[in-house]
Amino acid sequence: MTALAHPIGILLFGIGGGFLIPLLYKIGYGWLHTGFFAALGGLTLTSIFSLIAVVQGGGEAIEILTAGAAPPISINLRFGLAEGAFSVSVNVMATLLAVAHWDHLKKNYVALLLFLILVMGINGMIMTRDLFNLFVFLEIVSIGTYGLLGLVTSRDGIQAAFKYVMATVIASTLFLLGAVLIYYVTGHLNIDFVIEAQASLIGPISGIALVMMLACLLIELKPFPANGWGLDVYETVPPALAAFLSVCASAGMLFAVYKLLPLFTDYLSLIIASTALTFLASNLIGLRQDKIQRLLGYSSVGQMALGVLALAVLTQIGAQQVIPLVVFGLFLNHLLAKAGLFCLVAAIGASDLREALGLTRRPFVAGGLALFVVAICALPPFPGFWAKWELIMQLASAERFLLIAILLAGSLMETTYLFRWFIRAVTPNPERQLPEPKLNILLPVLTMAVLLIVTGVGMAMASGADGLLIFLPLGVGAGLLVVGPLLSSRLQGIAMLVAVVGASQMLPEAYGIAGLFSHLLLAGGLIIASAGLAEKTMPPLHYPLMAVLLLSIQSVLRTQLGLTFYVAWEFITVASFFLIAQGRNALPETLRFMVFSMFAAFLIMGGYAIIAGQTGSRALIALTIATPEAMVGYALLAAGFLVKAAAIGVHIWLPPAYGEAPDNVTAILSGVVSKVGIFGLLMTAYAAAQSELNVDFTYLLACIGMATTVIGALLALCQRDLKRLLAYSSMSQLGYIVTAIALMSHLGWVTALYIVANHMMVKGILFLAAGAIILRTGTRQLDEISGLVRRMPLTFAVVAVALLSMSGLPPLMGFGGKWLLLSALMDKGWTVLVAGGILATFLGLWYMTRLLVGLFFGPAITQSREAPAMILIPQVLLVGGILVFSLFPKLLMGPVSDAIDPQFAATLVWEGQSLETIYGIWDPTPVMLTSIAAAAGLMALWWGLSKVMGKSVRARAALVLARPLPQAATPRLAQAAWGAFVHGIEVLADGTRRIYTGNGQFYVLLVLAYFLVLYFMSTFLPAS
Amino acid sequence: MSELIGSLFIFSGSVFLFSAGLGLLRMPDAFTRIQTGTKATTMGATLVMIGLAIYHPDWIFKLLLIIYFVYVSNPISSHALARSGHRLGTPMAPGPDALAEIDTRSDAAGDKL
Amino acid sequence: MITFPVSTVMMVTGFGLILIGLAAILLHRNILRMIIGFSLMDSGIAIVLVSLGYVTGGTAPIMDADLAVAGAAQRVVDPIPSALTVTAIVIGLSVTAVMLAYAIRLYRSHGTLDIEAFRHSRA
Amino acid sequence: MMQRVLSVIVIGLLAVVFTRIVGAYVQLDALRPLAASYVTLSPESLTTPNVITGILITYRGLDTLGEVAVLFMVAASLGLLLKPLEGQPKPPKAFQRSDPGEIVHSGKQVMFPMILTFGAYVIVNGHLSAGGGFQGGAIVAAGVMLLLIATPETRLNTTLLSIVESTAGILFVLLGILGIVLAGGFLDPRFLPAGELGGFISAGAIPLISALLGIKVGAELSVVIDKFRT
Repeated sequence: MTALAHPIGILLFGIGGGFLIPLLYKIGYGWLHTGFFAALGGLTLTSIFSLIAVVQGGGEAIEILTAGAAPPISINLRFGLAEGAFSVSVNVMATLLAVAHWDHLKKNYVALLLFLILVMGINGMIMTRDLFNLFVFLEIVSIGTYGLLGLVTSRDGIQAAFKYVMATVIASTLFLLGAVLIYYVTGHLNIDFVIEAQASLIGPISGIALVMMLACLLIELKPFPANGWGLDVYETVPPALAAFLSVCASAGMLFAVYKLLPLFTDYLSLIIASTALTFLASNLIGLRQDKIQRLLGYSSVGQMALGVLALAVLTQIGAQQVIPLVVFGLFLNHLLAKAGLFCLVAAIGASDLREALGLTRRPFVAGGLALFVVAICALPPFPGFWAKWELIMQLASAERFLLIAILLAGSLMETTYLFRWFIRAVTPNPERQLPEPKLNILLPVLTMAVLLIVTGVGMAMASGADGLLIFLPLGVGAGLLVVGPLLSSRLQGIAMLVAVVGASQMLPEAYGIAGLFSHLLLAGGLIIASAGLAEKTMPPLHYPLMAVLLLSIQSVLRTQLGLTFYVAWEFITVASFFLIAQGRNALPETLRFMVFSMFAAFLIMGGYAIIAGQTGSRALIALTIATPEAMVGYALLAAGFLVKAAAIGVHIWLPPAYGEAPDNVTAILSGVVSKVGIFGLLMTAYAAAQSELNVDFTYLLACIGMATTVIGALLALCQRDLKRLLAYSSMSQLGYIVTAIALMSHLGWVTALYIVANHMMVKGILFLAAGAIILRTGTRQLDEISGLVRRMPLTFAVVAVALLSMSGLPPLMGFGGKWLLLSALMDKGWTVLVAGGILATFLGLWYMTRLLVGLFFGPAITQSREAPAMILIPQVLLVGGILVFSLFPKLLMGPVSDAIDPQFAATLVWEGQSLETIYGIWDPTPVMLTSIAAAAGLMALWWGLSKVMGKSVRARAALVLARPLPQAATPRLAQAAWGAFVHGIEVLADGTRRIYTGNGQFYVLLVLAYFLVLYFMSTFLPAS
Repeated sequence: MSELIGSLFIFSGSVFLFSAGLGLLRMPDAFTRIQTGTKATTMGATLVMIGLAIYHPDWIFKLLLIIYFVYVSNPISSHALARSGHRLGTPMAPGPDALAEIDTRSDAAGDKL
Repeated sequence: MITFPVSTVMMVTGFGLILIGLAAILLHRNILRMIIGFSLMDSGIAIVLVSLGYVTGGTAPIMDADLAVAGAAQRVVDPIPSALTVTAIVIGLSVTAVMLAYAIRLYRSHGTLDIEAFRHSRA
Repeated sequence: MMQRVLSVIVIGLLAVVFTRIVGAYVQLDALRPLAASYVTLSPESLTTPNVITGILITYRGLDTLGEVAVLFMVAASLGLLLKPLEGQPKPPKAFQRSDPGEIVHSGKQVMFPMILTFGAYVIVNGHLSAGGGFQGGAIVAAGVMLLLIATPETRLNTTLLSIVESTAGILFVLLGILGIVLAGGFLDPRFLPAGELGGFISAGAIPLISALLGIKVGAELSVVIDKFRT
């Protein structure tokens, strides 16, 4: 074991094994295959044991001298923590990929020896401390790659391989020249001695030499635009080989950059510029790529560029202490997830992104795909997330805002194309035959997935997350997923409810506004989610995801840390995505939801990072101590939450998502999840009010909110589809809340919270009722449903109460909310908005009447019966809630009023149950009683009239009311604007990718030009 | 004195070598190029060796060996090149083809094989 | 007066060869000619390498009757670039061999050696 | 056309870069300390008069090992690369072997033994004078090439050659490991008697390694040449 722990063994196993392979081949296949895996395993184990030895030795590097002489006389190798981490990652991954790639590798013994020596070469690149030796190992890697590319026999593959050879030969020639020129200048080839002699690295020769070496390493990492040759190879080789090149071979190059970085301190800006361009451009082009492997190639190129970018920029801003977390995190994430994706491509034999695969028939593969896609998009809990989070935070404190923007824009594009692929892959297609996945591919994939999760949790601990509690939602979800198959669907539902209640007790208690939200949303969420019990069989993922969703919401509301807030926020996004995706026709609509959600998340992350960077604290409370310079941060936060609240202009994700999600999921989304965005907005406003900011965008915010309300109501009037109507109604109601928050006054915020509670219950009821109606009638077109009042009287009753409350008519909760809002607006003197509010109320009344009358009155043209009890019970509970809060508004208003910081002059005075403002007194009891009487009178009148006038007239009246507004009433400006934007992006991407002409000679030209551009740009850089 | 003579030899050798390079550029087809590449370089190399021998009389044995090598390898290699070039039907500059007759015979023989 | 040390002449030759090689790579469409270009480039690099190690008046770093160990350090050229050159040449040769093999492979599968014909995968 | 113009510009700019190098280059007047220490260390510590061989085989032995690996990979991968593709027709007739003729044949009779002898000489004298395993190996392979041209019907025993090259490689690695066990570290050749400077049997394991390299390189290059015949 101690002998194994000497890292020289890595080289010996590799090269000795390589030399042995031909002999073993002569003996027999059994020997050959055993020998190959013995050597590869020995190499991997040696690196693992060596790393353990290093760790046990307190992190001190093992120095390996050769030839019995000390450096600089002889070449030495070093195996420290960094080397060990990379070496182990590469070797483990190489072993996994060798298994996954076995079908190809075993065809020819030559491939086995090439693979072994290639892996050894990568380790050599990682360990060596000599420039020229680095070149030799670089060549070993290159030539091994050339040989392995010989396994490809397709015409395209041979072409691509030749281009690859040409480009990399030019690159390594540059390195050779550079290394020897460095020797000429310094008299040393040993990296440590060259770094020591850095002071003598002045003058044109050293400048050229350094840029030559830098250009070589960057070119090997495939920078835009000099990377067509690499992409062609990714596209045409077997997926597992592509994975090997993308992750293992690139790892050696990445580490070489890391190793030589002290030499490149003058060129950090160049590195940053080039890698940022690469990251942005490759993800941009990825948007227009339909070939899966090439797409993954673009993603790989982008990820490696991101790694180098992080390395360079963290060095430049002097944040070297986080380099291990960020760079190694990004690298690990890319290593495991990208290799996993390539292996899955091999398992399903897909090549065209647009092809629907019906992957849900292979749940394991689909699950793996989901996991890896989520990981590459740098979503928690995977290593990439923690790395990217820390990177953004560091960039923000160094005020590198442009880089943050580039990073987030690139990530958003990457999310877009990867999720698009995922969505296409799980789209049902019974005609597509799916191959039975092979065990030798699935096992490595499983290992990668497990490693990804394990390392993700490890990185979370390293990056300052507040304990494992951050993973509580996922843990509960995973637990439910595991026990799920043992239980019936309804038992699963009950288990979920119990688990959520239990687990939420483990989270820290929240106080103030957050506490109110927390209780409200937990109760509401549980009630609405319990409607799922009505269904005998739920999709297997439903309850686990629901648990993740509900618990993540609690996590968001109860945490004090920005990191935890954001992590839970992302959990909500991902869980919502998968929940929506289970709707029957939801898949095509989910992409928009995901992209807008991620867009919102990135705005929030950027805004938070700016404020955190400015205040130097990462607790959420730091938001309240920011100074006016952090204004942009607040604006970004507000913008992010507005996107989630579906404000006008960025609302276009909401209707399709709400419309196509499974019915009870829509109820949760509209009733509960949308409130989390509102909570964020409220907290932002609250923090901004407390900090010394001159908040001058409140009127704008209020206008946005009111516009959302009015236009949402108008759009609702245009709908023929029941759920879409309710979706637009949600949007409209959220607009009220935004307006209320924008008031930035005590009264406004009390109002906001009041409407939040009202809307949660109302929309919960309405979407559940809609679900029940759709279930019973089998249609969701308003034209096709009428006269349900007799078939579904209970549903009618609860819907009537909900609509009444939402409409803002007395006596129910909604009236209180609207009354307060209009009062507060008047208070501010925003009369235009008051007018808007009245208009919106009118429009709201119109569509709600239409809904009620259209659905429940008129001739019964569809057969149906009363909704299942399990859907009705939650609705009744919610109605109870509405009634209680209507009769005793103080139950809610009191705590709300107290929770909001008393820094605002209190304009609300309570006397018994009645509420006094400067405008007057709202005493609910008499109002309620009169209203109920009036309503009962109207009902009786309607009933009587219908008895008298007969069915035909009633039907006509119902039809008139139920007719939707023509589409022309609301031109689809937002749709058109976003469409034009996307089109513009696509045109840009298409233009950019025209650089990939496929001509190998042109690629060589680009490689040379890349060096020249780097060099001539470097001559303009100030020397340190 | 011996240095001057030696230098003269080397110089004239390099003139031959230069003419060989010129011939490669100027000659019309592959065969004539092979021809200049052989004859002129052989001569050039010989002269250079002689010049060196005058400079360093003690190297004579080694230089003789080298000249021998050149004399054997140069003609053989150019012969082999020209022969296979002819067989592959490498285009020839316009003019009489002395091998045309032999060629048909060897082709026939080749077919038999 | 401008002097041209022998190593400068060599270096210019070497860089000249590299440029000629690159010109062949970039301007010829026939991949065999491009490979010749790569080969020329390798030769140029080897010459540049050796010239960088030249020391004024130096001789080969091999001890024999004419070069005693004592004081040899003052009379020899730098041995390191020469050693590196050996390695570089071998690697260059290896790369040329691989490229030629690919050329044969391309010819077999496409029946042409024109680089323009090998543009199947793009964008 | 655009591409050609760009190519010319790129070459021109590279010429500018190279000119800058040449312009800044100053011929060295004395060895730098590291190089000077090799010049003294090689004869004294390794008893190897040929400093370059000393560096190649010992101090930069890791490079040499890598280089051997590169050649080994190339020789092996040519088999993979030159294997006829599935469904491809046989190469056209013009490429089939033909008799090289009387002249070449006789030339081979004279030259082949001489070349091999010379190759062997260069290999085993690597530690004493200009030469060494790589150079000698290449000469041997040149002889083999002549043989193959002169008598195309010759079939090289590639199985034997591949066993030879593998064995030589493994022995090289084993000698390196012996260096760890018996001397100062990996690839340290000083576990065999040093002998006298300039003696044929001297310089520790260097001649042995050199010979192994020669055999290996000769075998590998022969295989490479043979592969290209197919």
